[in-house]
Amino acid sequence: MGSLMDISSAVFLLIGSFLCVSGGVGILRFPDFYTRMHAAGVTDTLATAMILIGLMLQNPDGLVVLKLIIILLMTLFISPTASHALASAAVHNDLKPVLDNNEKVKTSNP
Amino acid sequence: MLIAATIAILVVMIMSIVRAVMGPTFYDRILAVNMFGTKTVLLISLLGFVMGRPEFLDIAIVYALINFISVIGVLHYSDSSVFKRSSQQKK
Amino acid sequence: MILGLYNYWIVVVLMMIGFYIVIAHGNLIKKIVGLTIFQTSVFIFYISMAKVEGGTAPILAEGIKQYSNPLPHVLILTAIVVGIATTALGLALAVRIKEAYGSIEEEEIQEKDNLDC
Amino acid sequence: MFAVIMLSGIYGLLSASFFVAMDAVDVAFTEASVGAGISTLLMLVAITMTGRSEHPVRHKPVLALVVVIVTGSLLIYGTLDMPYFGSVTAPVHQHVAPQYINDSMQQVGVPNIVTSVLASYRGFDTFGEVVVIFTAGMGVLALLSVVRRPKGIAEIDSLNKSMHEEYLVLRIVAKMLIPFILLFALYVQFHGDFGPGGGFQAGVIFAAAIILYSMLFGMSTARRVINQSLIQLLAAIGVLLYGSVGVVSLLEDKHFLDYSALSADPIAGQHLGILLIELGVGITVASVMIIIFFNFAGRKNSEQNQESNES
Repeated sequence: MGSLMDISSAVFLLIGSFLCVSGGVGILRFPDFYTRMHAAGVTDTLATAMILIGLMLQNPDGLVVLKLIIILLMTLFISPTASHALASAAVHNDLKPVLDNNEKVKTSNP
Repeated sequence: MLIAATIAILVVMIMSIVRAVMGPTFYDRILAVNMFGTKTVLLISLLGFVMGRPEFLDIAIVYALINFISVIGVLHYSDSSVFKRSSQQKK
Repeated sequence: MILGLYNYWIVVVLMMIGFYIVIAHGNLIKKIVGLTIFQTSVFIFYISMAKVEGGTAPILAEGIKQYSNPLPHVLILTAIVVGIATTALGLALAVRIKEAYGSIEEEEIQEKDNLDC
Repeated sequence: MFAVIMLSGIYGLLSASFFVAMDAVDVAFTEASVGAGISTLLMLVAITMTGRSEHPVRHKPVLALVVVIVTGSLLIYGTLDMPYFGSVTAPVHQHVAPQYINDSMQQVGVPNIVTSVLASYRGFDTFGEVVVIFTAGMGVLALLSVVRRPKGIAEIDSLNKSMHEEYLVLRIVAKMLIPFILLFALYVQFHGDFGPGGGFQAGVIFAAAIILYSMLFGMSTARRVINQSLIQLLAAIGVLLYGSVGVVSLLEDKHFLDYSALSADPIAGQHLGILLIELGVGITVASVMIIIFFNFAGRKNSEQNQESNES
């Protein structure tokens, strides 16, 4: 029983770490703001959820799990909202995505 | 396993700092700061487990809240003039 | 063994970065940023002194013998909040200077003062 | 300059996680709420008021660099005599700290040593700090407060104008979050005896919730909810509450801020005293932070109004 918990928690933590690192690579390598935002979104929600679930399985103790669930809920509320605000602010300020290969659209709109 | 996850998160934090320093546009920087904040939440909860005292998750909650507030504040104050201009244009 | 002192060196480097910003830049807001960096380096200095090898956070719990030193924590805890209050005061002064002189660059302020005399 | 502010925000977050690694959970709590949130916001507001661009440095700062390098190397030379990092025998750990660690459970009866030292052993210091915070708040008030113009139609107009749809999602989420933040601030306030937390942190978190409200729903709405003069009164009340606890213990023929005078049982008296003064600290810190923010933001709004009137 204990080993099952340990293994599943390790699996969750590993998946979470992998998603984290892939998002980090994405935020460095992607060409423009919106694609970077997509990479950050992956790490913010799914990776956080995975790591927190992994931690919950580490220590199935009432209060700790409750606090972890609170953190999980709050990140699931907060980070999409923050991303939404960021994206809408960028759109309203005429920040154009890079559309084709190396063909940048200039911010020519008034 | 906890240590591995901690190291992974540290690596990602360094990556987002690089993005915040390079960041061609202002929004890239905010994005990097936001990501840095969520990673800090994770790092603190992991550190609590690594050091064997998981009572300190309160700090992680505070981080999540404050990070949200600061991102909203940054957007609000950097954009307030621009938002006004766009709304006036609509009228 | 001299590497055991690395925490102080980090503190010194941070402190000197803050110090350099304060004396080399003319922009008042940037000076305030430099001051906060300086301030945080002092915080780090205190907190790193309080760390004891093998100790944990100073909240009493059963089965733990070694705690870190709580006294510097207390000093820094209050210092952080006082620091933000004084930083806010400095920013308020900068805003008023901007209103009075139209600039927050040190040299321009001095030029205006010299003109007035 | 925006990049500077962003990076200083990251710096705050980073130093807070450093504090966690150094076991200073209470300090990390404070730095998290102050360094990452409020100070970044205040600097941003100040920058929007004073202009974003910075003039390039005209003279070469060689002299400054020399001074910095000389001072730095002198300091590093000074560290050579310091005790090693994390050593148990360092002089810092020899004098009062063992006494606090060993005796505080019997004398104060609070598991969190930081709280007991903060509120009980060094209560007088903390009183001084609270007075400093109060004074700084008053200073900002004196420097930046704006005489309020007569309003009426303008206020409702601003309310409607700020209702445009960009903020819709944010507002709904914030409506759900703000009660939770306030509740969490109260938890931090009254749980400070047992875990990390206390008046300073709770005050800052409370103020952060109000600041979030005022950013999303507009300044005038927030001013309607939180009365300006009431907040100023509360800032004073917090300091007075702290002081009056001390005076009560003086009247009971004990030392100033000796809480065992507050109750027949010394431990219960200590608990009551710590609770009261943490409450005073929390009230003062929260209201001073709100005063500071409202005055900065209010000044900015009035500037914009003047500009739009002129143009």
